[in-house]
Amino acid sequence: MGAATVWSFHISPAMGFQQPELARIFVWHFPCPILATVLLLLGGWFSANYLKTKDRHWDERAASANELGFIFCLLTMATGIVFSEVQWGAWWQWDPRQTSFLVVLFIYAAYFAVRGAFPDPERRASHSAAYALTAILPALFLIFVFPRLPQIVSFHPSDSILKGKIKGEYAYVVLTLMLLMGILSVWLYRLRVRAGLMALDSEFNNAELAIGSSTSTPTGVVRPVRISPEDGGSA
Amino acid sequence: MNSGWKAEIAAVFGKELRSELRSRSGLTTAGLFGIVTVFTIAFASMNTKLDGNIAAGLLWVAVLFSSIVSLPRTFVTEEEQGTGDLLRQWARPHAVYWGKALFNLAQLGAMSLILSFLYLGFTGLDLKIAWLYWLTLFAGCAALAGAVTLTGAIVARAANRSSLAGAIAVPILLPIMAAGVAGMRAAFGSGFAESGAMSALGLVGYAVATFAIGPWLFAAIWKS
Amino acid sequence: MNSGWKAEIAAVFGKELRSELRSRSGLTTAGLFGIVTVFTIAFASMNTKLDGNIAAGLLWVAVLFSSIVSLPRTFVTEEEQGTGDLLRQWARPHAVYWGKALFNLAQLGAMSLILSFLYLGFTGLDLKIAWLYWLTLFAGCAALAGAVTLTGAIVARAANRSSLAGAIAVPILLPIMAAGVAGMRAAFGSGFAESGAMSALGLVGYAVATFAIGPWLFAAIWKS
Amino acid sequence: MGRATLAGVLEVKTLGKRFAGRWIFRGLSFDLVKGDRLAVLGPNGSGKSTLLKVIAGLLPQSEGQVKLPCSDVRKCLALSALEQSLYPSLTALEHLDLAARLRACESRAGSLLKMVGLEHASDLQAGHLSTGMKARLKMALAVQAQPAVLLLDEPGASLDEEGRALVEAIVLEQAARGCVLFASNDPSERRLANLELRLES
Amino acid sequence: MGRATLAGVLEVKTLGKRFAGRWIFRGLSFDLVKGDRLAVLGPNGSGKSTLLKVIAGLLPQSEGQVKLPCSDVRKCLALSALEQSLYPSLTALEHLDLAARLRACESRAGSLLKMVGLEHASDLQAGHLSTGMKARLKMALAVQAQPAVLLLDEPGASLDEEGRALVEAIVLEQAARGCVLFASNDPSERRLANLELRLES
Ligand code: HEM
Ligand SMILES: Nc1ncnc2c1ncn2[C@@H]1O[C@H](COP(=O)(O)OP(=O)(O)OP(=O)(O)O)[C@@H](O)[C@H]1O
Ligand SMILES: Nc1ncnc2c1ncn2[C@@H]1O[C@H](COP(=O)(O)OP(=O)(O)OP(=O)(O)O)[C@@H](O)[C@H]1O
Ligand SMILES: [Mg+2]
Ligand SMILES: [Mg+2]
Repeated sequence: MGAATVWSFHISPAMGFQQPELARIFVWHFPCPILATVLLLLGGWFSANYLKTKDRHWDERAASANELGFIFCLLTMATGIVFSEVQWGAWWQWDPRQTSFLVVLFIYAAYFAVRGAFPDPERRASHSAAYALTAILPALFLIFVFPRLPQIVSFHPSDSILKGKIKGEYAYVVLTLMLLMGILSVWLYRLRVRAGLMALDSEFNNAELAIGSSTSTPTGVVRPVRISPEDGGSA
Repeated sequence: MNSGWKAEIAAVFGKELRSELRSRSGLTTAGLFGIVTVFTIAFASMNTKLDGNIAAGLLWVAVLFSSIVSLPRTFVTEEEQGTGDLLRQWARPHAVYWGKALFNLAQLGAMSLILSFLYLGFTGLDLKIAWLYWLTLFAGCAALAGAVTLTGAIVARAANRSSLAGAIAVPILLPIMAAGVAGMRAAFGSGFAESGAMSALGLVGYAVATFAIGPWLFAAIWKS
Repeated sequence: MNSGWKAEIAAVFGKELRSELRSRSGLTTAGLFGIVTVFTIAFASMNTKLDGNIAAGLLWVAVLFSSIVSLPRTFVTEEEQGTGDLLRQWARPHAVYWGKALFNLAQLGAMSLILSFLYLGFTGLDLKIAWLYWLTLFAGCAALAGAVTLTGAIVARAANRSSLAGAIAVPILLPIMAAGVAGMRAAFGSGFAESGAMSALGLVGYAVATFAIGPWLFAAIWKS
Repeated sequence: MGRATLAGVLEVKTLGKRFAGRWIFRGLSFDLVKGDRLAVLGPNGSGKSTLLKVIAGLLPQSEGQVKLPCSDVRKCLALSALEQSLYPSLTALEHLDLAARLRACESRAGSLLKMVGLEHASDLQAGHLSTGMKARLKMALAVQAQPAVLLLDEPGASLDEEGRALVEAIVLEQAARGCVLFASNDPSERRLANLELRLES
Repeated sequence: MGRATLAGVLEVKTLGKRFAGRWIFRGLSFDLVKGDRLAVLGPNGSGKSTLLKVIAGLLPQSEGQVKLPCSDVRKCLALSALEQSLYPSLTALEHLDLAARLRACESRAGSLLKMVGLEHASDLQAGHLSTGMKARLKMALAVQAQPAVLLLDEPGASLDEEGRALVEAIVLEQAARGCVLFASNDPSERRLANLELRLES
């Protein structure tokens, strides 16, 4: 990571930007939204799995993925804001890109609001899963489609990838950094999931302890009482 | 089978309609909000000429908000009355979702019609492309109804329903509104017609998607 | 005696607060709601410059929205949960009205503070007359809270006549909006300052009146 | 009594329900055959209603399974509970029609209302019915679909003499059709049962 | 028995209630003194709950008057009804505190919860209480203010043996303080009364 950072400061200034030497932030700015998107999609996938198999491990995974995705959204926003100060000379002006991405932040903030609203774990899981799946379509629309709509006038570049404007050493830096951040996020994700699952299982164990060792003794048994005539008839 | 579904959906729809007509709290609140909103906007823009852009935005704010005000009640009421378990016993989730979503659509459609007439009347805007206006409006309402029914179901059992409803519904619905605004702008003659048509189509697509996927998601939360 | 009233009002207020914040995310959700609301407004007026008039109108629509959203929770919920009779047995109507109205006011006040800061920040409008802005805003919130609480009671109790409730509520709410918009316009520098100040004072008067008369009207509805 | 020879109507296997880490009941296993009338007994808060709700599929169980004779719950199971509320603005008749349409069974509204003694109240909104009248309506709704498994939560409570006689009639009629479980706090209702399940709190 | 010599606690004069043009009851006049325990009987739908609600001032009467010993209803009258629901998201403790603050009486929450046997459930939200536990909480709320007039609508319903014993205790305790009216469908509760009022439907 550090090495890549150093490298990113030695590379040739990015072409096509007003203040090339400052535009290096781009190598940080670009991977974030991509990773965020991937994580959010993963979150959706895990949520779907939860709804299929009511297994709360999937819920933990979904929560973790969405949390991490949310963090990367924040990073995107942060770098983006810095970037726009550098390039457009203002921290914030209502550029559709900024606006739409802000909504994405809201959408995923709301995901955690939903989780917080349900104390009962099963209910929390199913409700937040349903919400996450509802959210994906709008989120993707806001991240990728909306800023590119013809009637939207945005200063935000949208074709530097498609038209391959990023090339040479610069591209390598972007790619390696993306790779590194990818690895980092995988690592964080696995940590988070392990922690979550541990908490989950320990909760189950406590539940076992709650009724002492009697894991199998039934709390009640059906026993017949005196048989009345009409029952004899039916039997 | 198919006719079976129809009958069940119709039954849910009818039930909603009947109870709403007997205690009109939902409609009242929404209508109340809509009217006062339109009036406010009209008053605010009294001696200033509205251009298409703002006008479209204002109209959609009104539609979006009044949908959020009234629609979540469909499920919140069930839970607060304690009648949710009746429906859970009697009906299949898909029928519940469709019935309620369609009712919401009807309610929202009616309301946005009233809003439109008041609005166009007050502000004296002229529609350049009428069909685009109505297409956008109704596609938008359908998308809203589908999505809000779902959000209503999600918040129904939360302790802080009212604010949660706003918090999760608005961002989910903003894309709808964005597309709606784009369409309306075109209809009001500012912005490109074809892009407006595009976003109207987008709305139709979104509506279809919600009504197709909605029931499945709904089923998952309804029975838990 | 006086302290008695205070305690009772505080009790009702606390009860509302507790049931709203019962869930872990209560406050944050409320905040999110406010943010999202104002954002919608800003979004609607996407990359078009707002003038003071429209801005005032939009802001008030937002405030109205957040007040109406909490409207059902005040009394409709009581009746639908079937807890109304508890309050009727335990509390004196005035305490109920004041408790609920103050809670709505607190919620609305907090909300409109968030709204204002974001809104002014986002739209980059500059306040010509700051004090007028804040005076209008809070007087307006107070008036709205008082009026909405009353409306909520009517909507909830007058079950089948609740369209009538709407008919009553509209004229109650319209003056507030009108005065509010006028005040804000002036604060934003369009329109005459003194007329703005006038309407701000009007709002203050209206608010006082609502909180003074409200309990009596309320008592009449509540006990029947 | 040759129970084994009869086809099982309801099978419950190691059923358990946990609320907030606390087991309400656990490891319940029984299976009922045609004609069985199981009384679920136990002090307040012992989990009777919870058990019935779990069997009815209104609450997810924490472990174990419930096996019903048919796949479609709407058709082969019905629950009538004291706590259950009705749609305040719908009339008794409308309730029966709605349920019938949703469950796709024929609504014998007239005869049912007559049976539970509400023929005069058929057009009263449920919000205007008395406690006992609501209880009767709920019973009518429960037996409407002629389910194989009938669940009654405190059927006798809030009913007068005539009403309790009605409960007895319904329980016996149901026993001829399938099986019935009823939760009860009223010792006098134990006589309706041929099986008992006592839950401890 | 020298009733006349005793101070009247509750006076009801030619009380009548009409719903939609139909008289539920009419011309009821009675007058209760300290120690009286009036059982309101009658079939389902005969107007027992309505009568209690009218006396409690929750429903306006169509004619006649109800005279209470003191002016402030909150202090000298309390109703606990089977149909009454509680705030689902408030705990038992919070209910008692809220009621105490509103009625300006001291909240003996601890002892009351102990008396009705909910000491362990004091922090459970009411929405998570069982029917019988709710009934117990409602009784605790009713006696909290030590009212002169106590109204109980079907107190025994949904309560177990222990609960019914509790009801008896409360009725007798109340008789020492003032008078109590209870509506009941359970014949075994008649023994708690020294007076009976039978409503016909
Ligand atoms: C708060 C402000 C900003 C936000 C929220 C933001 C967000 C995003 C997002 C979500 C993407 C990936 C999705 C896509 O490609 O459409 C992206 C890509 C990109 N951003 Fe930004 N950005 C911001 C500001 C800027 C600024 C000021 C610049 C430079 C002028 C910039 C340059 C780029 C470039 C070159 C890409 C590569 C993607 C492509 O060109 O296709 N961004 N940004
Ligand atoms: N949603 C919930 N969350 C937590 N605990 C719950 C919930 N619902 C019920 N309980 C607890 O489960 C226990 C059993 O409740 P249930 O209603 O089944 O009792 P019951 O046997 O029906 O009692 P009763 O005879 O009073 O009806 C109670 O102690 C209650 O506190
Ligand atoms: N709001 C209302 N509008 C019209 N009729 C009503 C209303 N409330 C009650 N009734 C009627 O009044 C009658 C008495 O109701 P009430 O609840 O007092 O009966 P009850 O004696 O308590 O019966 P139960 O033993 O079942 O509790 C019923 O026939 C009911 O239909
Ligand atoms: Mg129970
Ligand atoms: Mg009654």
